[in-house]
Amino acid sequence: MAEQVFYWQALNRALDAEMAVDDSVVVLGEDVGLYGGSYRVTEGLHAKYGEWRLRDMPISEGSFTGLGVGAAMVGLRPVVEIMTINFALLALDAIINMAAKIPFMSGGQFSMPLVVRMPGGVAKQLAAQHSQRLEQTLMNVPGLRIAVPATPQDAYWQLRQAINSDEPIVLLEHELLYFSKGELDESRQAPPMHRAQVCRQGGDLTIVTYSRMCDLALQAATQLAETGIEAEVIDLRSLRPIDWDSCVVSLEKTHRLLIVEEDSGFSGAGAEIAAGLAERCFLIMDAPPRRVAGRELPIAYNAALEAASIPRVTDVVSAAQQLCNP
Amino acid sequence: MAEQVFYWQALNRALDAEMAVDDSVVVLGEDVGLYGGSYRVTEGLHAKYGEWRLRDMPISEGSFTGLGVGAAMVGLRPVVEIMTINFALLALDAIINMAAKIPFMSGGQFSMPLVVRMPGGVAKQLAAQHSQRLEQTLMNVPGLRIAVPATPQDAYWQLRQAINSDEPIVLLEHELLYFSKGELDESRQAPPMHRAQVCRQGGDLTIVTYSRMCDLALQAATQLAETGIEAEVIDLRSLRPIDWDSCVVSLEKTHRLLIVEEDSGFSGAGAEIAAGLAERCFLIMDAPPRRVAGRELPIAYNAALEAASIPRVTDVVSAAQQLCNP
Amino acid sequence: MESGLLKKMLRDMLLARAFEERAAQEYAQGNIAGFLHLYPGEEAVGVGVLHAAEPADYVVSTYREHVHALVRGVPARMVMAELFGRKTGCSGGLGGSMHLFDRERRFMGGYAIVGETFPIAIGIGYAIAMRELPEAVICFFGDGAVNQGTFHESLNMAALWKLPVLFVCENNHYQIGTEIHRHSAVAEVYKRACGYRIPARRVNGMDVLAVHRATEEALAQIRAGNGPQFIECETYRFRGHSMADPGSYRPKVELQAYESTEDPVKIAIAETVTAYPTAEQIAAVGSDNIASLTGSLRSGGHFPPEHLDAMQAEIAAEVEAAVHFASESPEPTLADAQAALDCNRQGEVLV
Amino acid sequence: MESGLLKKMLRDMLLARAFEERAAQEYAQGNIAGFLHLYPGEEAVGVGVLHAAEPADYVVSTYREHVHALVRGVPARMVMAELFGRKTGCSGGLGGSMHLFDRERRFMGGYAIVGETFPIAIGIGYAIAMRELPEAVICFFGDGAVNQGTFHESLNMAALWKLPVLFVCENNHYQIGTEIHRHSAVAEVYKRACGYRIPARRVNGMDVLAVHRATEEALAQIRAGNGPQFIECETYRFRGHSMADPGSYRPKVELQAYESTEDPVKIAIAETVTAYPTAEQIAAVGSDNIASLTGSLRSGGHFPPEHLDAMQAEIAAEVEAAVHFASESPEPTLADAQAALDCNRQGEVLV
Ligand SMILES: Cc1ncc(C[n+]2csc(CCOP(=O)(O)OP(=O)(O)O)c2C)c(N)n1
Ligand SMILES: Cc1ncc(C[n+]2csc(CCOP(=O)(O)OP(=O)(O)O)c2C)c(N)n1
Ligand SMILES: [Mg+2]
Ligand SMILES: [Mg+2]
Repeated sequence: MAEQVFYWQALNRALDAEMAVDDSVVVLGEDVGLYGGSYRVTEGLHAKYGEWRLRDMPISEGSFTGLGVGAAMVGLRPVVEIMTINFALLALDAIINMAAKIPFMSGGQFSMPLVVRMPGGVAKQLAAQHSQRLEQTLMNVPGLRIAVPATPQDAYWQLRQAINSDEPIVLLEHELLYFSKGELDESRQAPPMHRAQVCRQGGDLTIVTYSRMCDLALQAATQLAETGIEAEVIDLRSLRPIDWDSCVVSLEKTHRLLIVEEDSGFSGAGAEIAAGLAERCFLIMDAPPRRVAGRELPIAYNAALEAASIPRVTDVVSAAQQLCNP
Repeated sequence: MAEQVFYWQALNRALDAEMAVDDSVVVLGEDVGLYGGSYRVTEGLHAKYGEWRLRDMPISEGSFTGLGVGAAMVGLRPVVEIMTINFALLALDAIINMAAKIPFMSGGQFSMPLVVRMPGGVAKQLAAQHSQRLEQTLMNVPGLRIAVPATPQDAYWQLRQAINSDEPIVLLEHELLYFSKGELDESRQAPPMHRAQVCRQGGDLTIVTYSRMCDLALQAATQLAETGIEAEVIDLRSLRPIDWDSCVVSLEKTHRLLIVEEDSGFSGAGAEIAAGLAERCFLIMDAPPRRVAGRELPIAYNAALEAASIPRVTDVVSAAQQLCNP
Repeated sequence: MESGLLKKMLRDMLLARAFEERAAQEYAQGNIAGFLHLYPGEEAVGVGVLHAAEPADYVVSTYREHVHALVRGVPARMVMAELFGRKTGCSGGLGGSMHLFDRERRFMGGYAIVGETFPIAIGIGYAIAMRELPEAVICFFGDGAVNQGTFHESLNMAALWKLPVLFVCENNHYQIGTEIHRHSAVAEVYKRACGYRIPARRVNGMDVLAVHRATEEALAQIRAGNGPQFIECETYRFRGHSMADPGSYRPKVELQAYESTEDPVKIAIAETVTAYPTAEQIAAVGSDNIASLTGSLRSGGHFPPEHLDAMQAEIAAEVEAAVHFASESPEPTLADAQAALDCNRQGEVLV
Repeated sequence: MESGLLKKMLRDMLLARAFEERAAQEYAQGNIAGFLHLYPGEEAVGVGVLHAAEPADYVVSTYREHVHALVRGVPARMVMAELFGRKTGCSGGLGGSMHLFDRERRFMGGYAIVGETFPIAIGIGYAIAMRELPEAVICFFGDGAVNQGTFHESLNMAALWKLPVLFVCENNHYQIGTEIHRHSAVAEVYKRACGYRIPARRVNGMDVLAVHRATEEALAQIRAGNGPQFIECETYRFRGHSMADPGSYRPKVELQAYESTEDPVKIAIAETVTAYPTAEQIAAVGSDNIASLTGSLRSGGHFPPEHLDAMQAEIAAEVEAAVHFASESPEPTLADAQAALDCNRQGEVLV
């Protein structure tokens, strides 16, 4: 049943599957209709479902995300695509002050079956304004859930789960993953949406990571194995909630924690991961938790500087070595 | 020289002092002019400096903050007041994508002498949309500096320092502090803007905190002293950069870390404080770092729920006791 | 105008005034806290608009929304209980004054970040239009809200896709302390709609009949499939912006002028209670307009002044009962708060 | 129109076209990366507007700004070096194609989040107005940007305080793949200005003379203290939205029609080069209009076709030299990047 597909195709199929069975699912975003989506995620769907179900939006992120909120209050299941996360700063009021708070502040009267998809991360020389990362901003919002699929299979599962959930959920997709390939088995039963996944087993240290950095961590683990260090790699798959238990189980085995994140380290997602695990596992840890993260710099256009601003495989390898042989 | 003044008065004097000596200092915000500011911070200044220096803004947070950015690029020194931080979600593009990035992405051609003041925090039953906290969002932005004055003296010093700096700086002021009184000595020499301050000495544990929670921590420390526990209380005064050294010096003495923050704990400012100190002090810590923070709930209007959603003195006391006598 | 409707509107205006004045007292006594924005002076707008709407229409409002909720039919005791932060309030005591919600009555919430009502309203309108239902959305906002980016973005989309939204500006001329000429380049708010080709008009927001008529006409256009409409109601708030605001920035004469000559409640009473035009009134308007002047007055012929007294007594009792109900009601618990946040969890297993 | 100016504008249009086409080639060869938005088809706008501006005026632009920078006088080699990400680029290689800056020439940046140019421009305008200087700000933006909230907020403030800002809409009818009738309720962009009482007009953005004239008039109004002005230039981009976009959503005939009949560079050449109207041309326009038709043609009498060839050769060499300069230039180091971020630290002690 499994076939090799691109990440964007997996998202496309998930949308198609949900739109086919439920006509309250609508997709809202810039160029999602006629054009088929900047990253091809909505390709072919406009022809199939028409303009009310796939609506091309003006450049009005604040209001069209809010439009999704209003529509969700009366039973539509909108999937809002913010063309890239860089424009999400304009939509945060709709996400944080509306979507995440309305169920609560209405005393539980309104559910919020809203999905907001955002391509993000550092891609290829898109420079400072187009390399925004917002994990920690969204993580700090009670009432929101955040998925960070790293593979086509997860992209497929998690988008379908998000559409089916009545809670507001943000999907952070990585721009460099859209054209990566992986297995997709549409018939396989999905694990719970926010459960972490051990991608590689190992007994010497635990690397906790997510999204595109998983691949980096796995590469680093391969190199580390050659030097005799066996890394266990955990793909969190979700940033709110975080599946602490899976991490704790691993740390009980390895006693060493390395976090890899693309975002600037200071107050990034890794801060919560490190703090949360330091609280839970302090007594079983043999070394301080360690983060390999982006530099405290805006992302430069220049390719070499861009590459030097986010973790590279060698950074992960050498951090792991220092952690294991201090 | 020291007198007792309200926090808002200290800010008012700081503005007045800077506006008097430099006519490129302008204040922009809703009702900052004729009305004198929602929290009286600009009282009397409109009459003294006129409407170009104190401009009442329409409800257009995104653009008037951006206006401040543009004005700063040509040599004005704008102090933008976002009436409350709750509206800052509408201004984040201006702060993060413009103010913090322009100096960098112009290759260092433009300085950014911009100050953005935001009253925030949980005040008195203002409900979910008016109890926003954004520390961690701003902390994650390279190129920004963040001050969190807890006293009139610091409010005075740090606002003056911020106005004099050519970097973009956010001042997070707490709504419940405006009408608290404290000493102000205008002639005293200010410490560096981002240096932490030990507010109380103690050898048993270190409480790291900031803004209004300082007062809470000091109250807890007094109660703890009665039970034989001596807490050292550190007011960070700044969230970006964080004065790690002052914290490390304290932890070398106490070996125990308790962080008190008003924000929801998950991925709040405390996450970075805990992670940063766990990395730096792991080997000298006798217990896991611990956070006392807000609940993972939007803030309810109901007074009892509101109070239960953020740290209370008793929460700090009992967390400290557990930390010291596990 | 049929007289039954006129009486209902008068009753709602009286209730509105009495409820808000009582809320102010309860605030002063510490039973209500937070920001409390009251409506006295603006009653003709909410009452006129909402009496022209159907129960199937949706209402989206701001932090100054108690009266919108009351007129929509949310019982006064549930609104008061919400202001008291009690579990029996229409938002379970979690929302408070600025966040009244009533799903059943399609009262889609009070929003406290200025400008949020626009996208919420067009989102509901989008769902209605997509499903081709005969419903409409009424979107309230102030003159200050018109300068928020969402106003522009949302009106464009509403017009582009012909969404069934009635935009109602409650122009009380102030954005807290900033008078409209100091916050808007164009002080005639309805003219802002020209940038989107949305039909717009300005009405006297102190006159409940005028507001009602304009709303009826606009809703008819919307239901005919002609897309959004815009009504600017010129009105005035008699109190400060909120209970925290003395309102001292406004010239005293301005306030007095409105209170003495334009109080919408006084105007509504005059329109309803049995009365024949005086000789001077007839002389003043000239023969052509007599019919229109006396029409609504005469239609109230079955409503003598003593009935008005009875109505006011009934309202006073209702407000009293609402306060009693609120103060006797239990407070929400932490479990209630958690349940509200998780209202849409539906047993989903997350991890 | 004096002929020297006409020649300068023609030269800039030719440079613009040659520079952009070369950038496309360098992109294809991997010397330029990221998003690259090119300007062919729209040259008459940037050239016409900026030649009417004074050196003391400020320019604020978008991600499609190479030509604005070039016309403003930023040397082609510094722009090309920036596209190559080199230290010698006008933003030190840190900004790239979408973020050209040149403080000295008052080129205040290219911004890549649609709608950011508006607040930046009014901020500069605020400073100018406060200081009562005779300067103006030119704010470029596309037709898609007009639906962003900042457009509305900023135009209101510009009008309210009479800020010296010239808003120039480069209406190429597309927001990436979305045609203007599908993104804007009002497709005549200049009409949007009516909501703010800002004088606005539409000009043919393929005609550099028309653009230049309109800009001169608008800037004169601004310098007379009459507040902001708005010009919509109708134009067309010949290429896709960026190098990543094939532009296949546009009807082929539309593209061909513009390229064959309206190419602004061809139009400008025709206007400049020595030529006398043919008999057919005279017959076609009728006697009344002959003067206007031939006026600008004759004014170019000192510019025979062989001079055009020389000019083009010169430009080709300039672009070639720019590419050479760029590829020979060093890359910025991490220390350079840190220094740029800290450019405003001034030795301040933080902790
Ligand atoms: C985005 C935002 N900015 C500022 C505020 C603070 N604020 C609350 S009400 C108000 C004035 C609103 O004026 P208007 O829209 O005219 O409504 P009115 O209160 O007069 O009914 C302001 C500035 C807010 N709530 N939201
Ligand atoms: C806020 C924001 N939303 C979306 C984008 C993605 N985007 C880049 S250019 C563009 C189209 C802009 O169209 P227009 O303003 O007409 O300018 P043009 O590219 O046609 O010159 C879009 C949607 C962006 N950069 N910023
Ligand atoms: Mg108002
Ligand atoms: Mg365009």
